[in-house]
Amino acid sequence: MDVLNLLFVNLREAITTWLAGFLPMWAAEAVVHFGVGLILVVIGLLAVMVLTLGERKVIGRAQDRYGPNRWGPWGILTPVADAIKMLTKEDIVPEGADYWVHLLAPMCAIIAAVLIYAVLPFGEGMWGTDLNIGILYIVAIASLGTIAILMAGWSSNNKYSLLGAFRVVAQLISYEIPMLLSIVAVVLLTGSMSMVEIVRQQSVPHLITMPMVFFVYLLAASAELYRTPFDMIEADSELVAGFFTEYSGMKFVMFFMSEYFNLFAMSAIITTLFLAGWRGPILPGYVWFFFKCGVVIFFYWWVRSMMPRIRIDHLLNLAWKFLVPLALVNLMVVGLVDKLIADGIVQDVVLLAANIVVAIVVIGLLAFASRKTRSKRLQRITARR
Amino acid sequence: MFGLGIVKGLWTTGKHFVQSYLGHTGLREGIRPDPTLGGLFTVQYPEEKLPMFPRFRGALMHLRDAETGEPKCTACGLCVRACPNDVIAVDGEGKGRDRKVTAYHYNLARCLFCRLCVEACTFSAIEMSHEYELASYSPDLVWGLEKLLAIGDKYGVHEAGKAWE
Amino acid sequence: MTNEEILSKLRERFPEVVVDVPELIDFTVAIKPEAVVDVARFLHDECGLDYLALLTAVDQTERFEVVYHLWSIKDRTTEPFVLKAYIEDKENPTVPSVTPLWRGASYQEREAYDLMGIRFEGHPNPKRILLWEGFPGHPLRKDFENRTYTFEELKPTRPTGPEW
Amino acid sequence: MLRTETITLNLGPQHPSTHGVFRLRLQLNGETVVGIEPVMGYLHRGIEKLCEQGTYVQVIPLTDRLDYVCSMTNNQAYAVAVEKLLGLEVPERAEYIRVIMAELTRIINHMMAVGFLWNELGAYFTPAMYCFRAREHILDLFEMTCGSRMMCNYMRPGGVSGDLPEGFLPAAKKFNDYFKGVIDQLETFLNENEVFLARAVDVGVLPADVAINASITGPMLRASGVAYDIRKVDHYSVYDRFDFDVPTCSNGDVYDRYLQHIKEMWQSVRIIEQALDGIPEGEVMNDQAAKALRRPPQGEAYGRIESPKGELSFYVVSDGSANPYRVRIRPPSQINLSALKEMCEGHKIQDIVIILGSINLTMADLDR
Repeated sequence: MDVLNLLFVNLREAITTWLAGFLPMWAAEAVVHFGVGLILVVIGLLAVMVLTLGERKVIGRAQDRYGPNRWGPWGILTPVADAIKMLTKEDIVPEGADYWVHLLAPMCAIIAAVLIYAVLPFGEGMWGTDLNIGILYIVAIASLGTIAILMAGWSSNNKYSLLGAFRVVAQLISYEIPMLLSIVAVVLLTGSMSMVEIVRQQSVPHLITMPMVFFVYLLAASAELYRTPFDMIEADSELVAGFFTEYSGMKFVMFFMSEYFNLFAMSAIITTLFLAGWRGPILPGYVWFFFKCGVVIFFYWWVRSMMPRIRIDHLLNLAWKFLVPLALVNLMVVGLVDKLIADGIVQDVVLLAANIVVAIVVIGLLAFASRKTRSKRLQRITARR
Repeated sequence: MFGLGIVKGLWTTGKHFVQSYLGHTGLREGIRPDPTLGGLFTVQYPEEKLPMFPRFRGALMHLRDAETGEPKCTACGLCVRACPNDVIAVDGEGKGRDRKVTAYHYNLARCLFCRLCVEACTFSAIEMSHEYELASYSPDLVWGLEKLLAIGDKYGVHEAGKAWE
Repeated sequence: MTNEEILSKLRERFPEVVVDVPELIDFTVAIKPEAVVDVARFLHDECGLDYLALLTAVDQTERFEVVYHLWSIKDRTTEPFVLKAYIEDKENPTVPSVTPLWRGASYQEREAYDLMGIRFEGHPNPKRILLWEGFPGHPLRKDFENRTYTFEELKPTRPTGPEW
Repeated sequence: MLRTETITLNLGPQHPSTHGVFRLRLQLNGETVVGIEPVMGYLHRGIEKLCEQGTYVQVIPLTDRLDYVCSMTNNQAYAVAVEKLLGLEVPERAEYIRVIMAELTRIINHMMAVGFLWNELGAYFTPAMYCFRAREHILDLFEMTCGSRMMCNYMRPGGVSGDLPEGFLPAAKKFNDYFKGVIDQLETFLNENEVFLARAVDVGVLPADVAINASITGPMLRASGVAYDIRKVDHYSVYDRFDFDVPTCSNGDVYDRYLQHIKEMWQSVRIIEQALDGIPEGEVMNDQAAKALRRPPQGEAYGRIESPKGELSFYVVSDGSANPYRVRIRPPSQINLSALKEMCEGHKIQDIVIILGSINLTMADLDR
C-alpha cells in the first residue's frame, strides 16, 4: 500500500538522486523543484479542462440535455477545441482603453491563481512546498486576483466592466472577512498555519466537528469564486459579462482559466481544511484528495444548475449582517472549547454539540427576525391555486 | 423558508440529472419523442431526424398528372396573386384548357411558407413538400420548374391537400 | 351607463363639440379636435371610461381622424365607446395630447406622430418612437412615396426633446 | 449626504436580457436607477403599412410575425376583427379549435415568461429548459395541425384553414395530463426559492390604479389585483361555455406576476380539458367567407381578444376594396411598458432586468 501511496514521492527522490550523479546537489534540487512547479501548473491546466467540460456536462444533464458531445468520444476533446478557438481569435483592445493595464490584468489574474498551487498538499509528501504559513500565504495571494479584476474593469473603458469591477471590490472584500474568520477557527484548533499540519491534525474531519464553520466557509468561498448564487461579477443577464466584457482571445482565456484554477484550488483548500485532505482508508492519499475535491466541485455545479443570482445589496447584507457575526460566534465557540477541553474524542463531540447549538440559535433568531414577512409570504405561496 | 426552497430546487435538478442517465424520450420508429417519459429529450440533429407530420409546410413542389405525367400547372396565376410576398412568377402558353406552364420561378429566399398559394390553386398542381434543409452556399435561390417537379417526383404525390382533409 | 346615455350627456355638456355620429359597427362619436382633452376628461371622470385601449390615426384622404377606443374596466363594458377627432387641416394636423390623463396613451401618441405625422400638443416627450429622427415623411400617410430611398436621405439626425 | 454624479448606461440594443433588440437608457446613481427611458424601433418592419398592400387573407401570415411566441392568438385576433367587419359567423367546431389553440398558445407564452424570468434572475437556463421541453410538445401539436411550429397561419376569417388531423385529440389529451405534472414540478422547483423570494417580492410594484391608467392589460393587470379578463368580459368565441376562473394576485410585484402566470396556466389546462371533451363535429370554415372577403362592406371594426400578453386587438378600416384601408394593431407588449418608469425608478440594475422579464415582452410585437 505504501508503495502506491508514496509512488510520486519516491519517484521524486529517485530523480533527485539520479540527477545528483552528474550535477551538483543544488543544481539537481533546482531542476527537480522546477519540474514540480511545472507539474503543478499542468495539474491546474488539466483541472481547467476537466472542470469546463464537467460543468457543462453536469448542468446539461440537469437540464435534460446531453451537454457537449460532438468532439471526441463523450465530447472529451471539447476543451481542446475551445482552446484552439479561443487562441485563434482576434485580440481586441477597445478604443480609449488603458493599454498596459488592460494587458497586465489577465496576467495578474492567472499568476495569482497559479501561485496558490504551490502549497496545496495533494497527498502524503506531495506538495510544492510546505510553508509554515501556508494558509496565510493562500489568503494573501488570493487577494491579488481582486486587483487584477479591478484593473480589468477600470482599463476597459466600458461601463459594464466598471460596474462589474465595483461589485467585485465590494463582494470580494466583504467575503474575505467571514472566510478568514473561519480559517482562523480551524487554525486555532490545529495550532498551525501549515496546510500539511492541518491535514495531519485532522483525525476526524472538521466538517463533522465544526459544521457551522464549514457552512460559513462554503458560502464565503462560493462568493470568493463568484459561483452562483454570488456570480455578481459576470452577471450575464444584466452586465453582459462583467469585468471581461471587453476581453477577447488569449486575454479572455486567461481570465477564464484563472477562474477555474481558483475553483479547483478552493475545492482543494476546502478539502484540506474541512475534509481531512488526503486522509482516507484503503485507497492512496492522492486518490482520496481528488475524490473529495470532485465532490465539492460537483456540489458547486449542482447549485449552479438551479440557483438564481442574489442581489448586490442582499449579498453585502448577507456578508456583514449574517456571516461575519456568525463566523465570530463560531470562532468564540471553537476558542472556548479548545481552551477548556483537552484534545481528543471528547473535544470533538463537545465541538459538534456546540456547533449544533449555534445552528439552532441562528435558525431561531432568523425565524424571530423574519416572522412577519415570512407569514405573509407563506400565505401567498399556499394560496397559489 | 430557511433553505427549504433551495433544497427543493436542488432535489428537482438532481432528479433530472439522475433521470437523464436512466430514461430517454428519443426517437423511435416514425414517432416524435413521447412527452410523458422522463430523461433526455435532445434530438441529435444531423444523425437523428424527426419524422415530419403529413401537413408539414416545407418548400414548394409541383405535381404531375398521374396518367399523362405532365405538370398539372396551367399557369393561371392564382398562386401569384395569392402570394403575400411576391415569391412566385409564372409564364405559360396556350389558351383555355390547353394552357401549359412554360416557366415557373419560385423565389425561396422570399418564401414565408404560408401555403396560401396551395390553397388558392384550383388545379391541385402545387403542394408544400417536406423539404426543410434549404440552406445553400449559392446565393441563387430562385428555383425553376424542373427542380420543383423533381421534388414532386421525389414525394410521388399527385393530389394536393390529402393531409388536410 | 350605455353609450347612448354617454352621448346625450356629452351633447348636454358640450353642445358645440359633436360634429358627427357615423353609422358604424361600434358606437362612434366624432368631435372637434380642440375639445379632445375636455371631452376625454369628462368621459374619464364622469362616465367611468377609465381604460384607453387604443389610440390611433387614420388618413381618410380628405381629413385625418384620431381614434380613441374607450372601455370601462370598472363597469366591464362589452362595447367600445369610440371617440373620433376629425382634423380637417391636412397640412398641419394637431390635436391636444391625452397623455396627462391616460399615461397609456404616451407611446401610442408618439407612434401616431411618427407614422402619421399628427402633432400631439402637450405630450411630455414628443419624439419619434419606431423610426429614427430624420426619417423623411410619415409612412402610414396615403401620400407617402413608396420608393427606394438612398442612404443619404435616411440619415439620422440628433434627437431633440427632454433627456428623460 | 454626498452628492455624486450619475452615469448613463445603455442597456441594449444588444444585450443578453432584453429579449431582442431593445434599448433602455438608464441613469444610474451607483447601482440605483434614477432615470429610465425605453428606446424601441430596432425591429420595426412596417407591418401596418404592409397590411394595407395585401388582401385580407394575405395579412394573416404577417400577423404570425407580430408576436412569434403566440402566433395562433395573433391570427385569432385578426380573424375576430375581420369577422366583425364582415358579419361572419364561425362554425362551432372552428370556435372550439380556436379555443384549444389559443389556450395552448397561452401555455407556451407563460412557459416562456416563467423560464426567461428565471434566466434573468441568473438561473443559468435550467427552468427555461424545463419550460422549453413542455413547449416543444405543444409546438409538435401545432405542427401536426397546421404544418408549422411557430408561424402557424392557421386561423382565417370565418373559421380555420383545416380540420384537426387524425390523432390530434388523443395527443392533446395526453399532453394535457402530462402538463399538470410539469406545472406541479415547476411550482415545487421555483415557488419557494429563498433567493427568488428575496429578489422578487416587493420589487417593481405596479398599483392597480396606475395599471388601469397606463392601459396595462393581461397577466400584469391581473397580478395587480384587477380581475379583468376579456374572455370573461366579452364572451368572444365560446369561452362562456367553459368553467374557469380569473385568478388574481394582490401586490403587483415581480413575484405576483410570476405567480399569475403559473395560476393562469392551471386555468388554461382546465379550459383545454373541457374543450377537448366537448368539441363537436361539423364544418370548420364558413362557406360565405371567401366571397365576403372579396367584397367587404365599407366601415371599420375593432376586434379584441385576451392574448397571453394582454389585450391584442386589430382595428380594421375598410373602404370597400379587397385590401384593408388601414390596419392598426394594439400591441400588448408595447403598451404594457407604459408604466415602466413607475415600476423601475429607485431600484437596482439587477431589478430592472427582472422587472423587464416579468413584463414579458416580445420585441417583434413591440416594434411591429
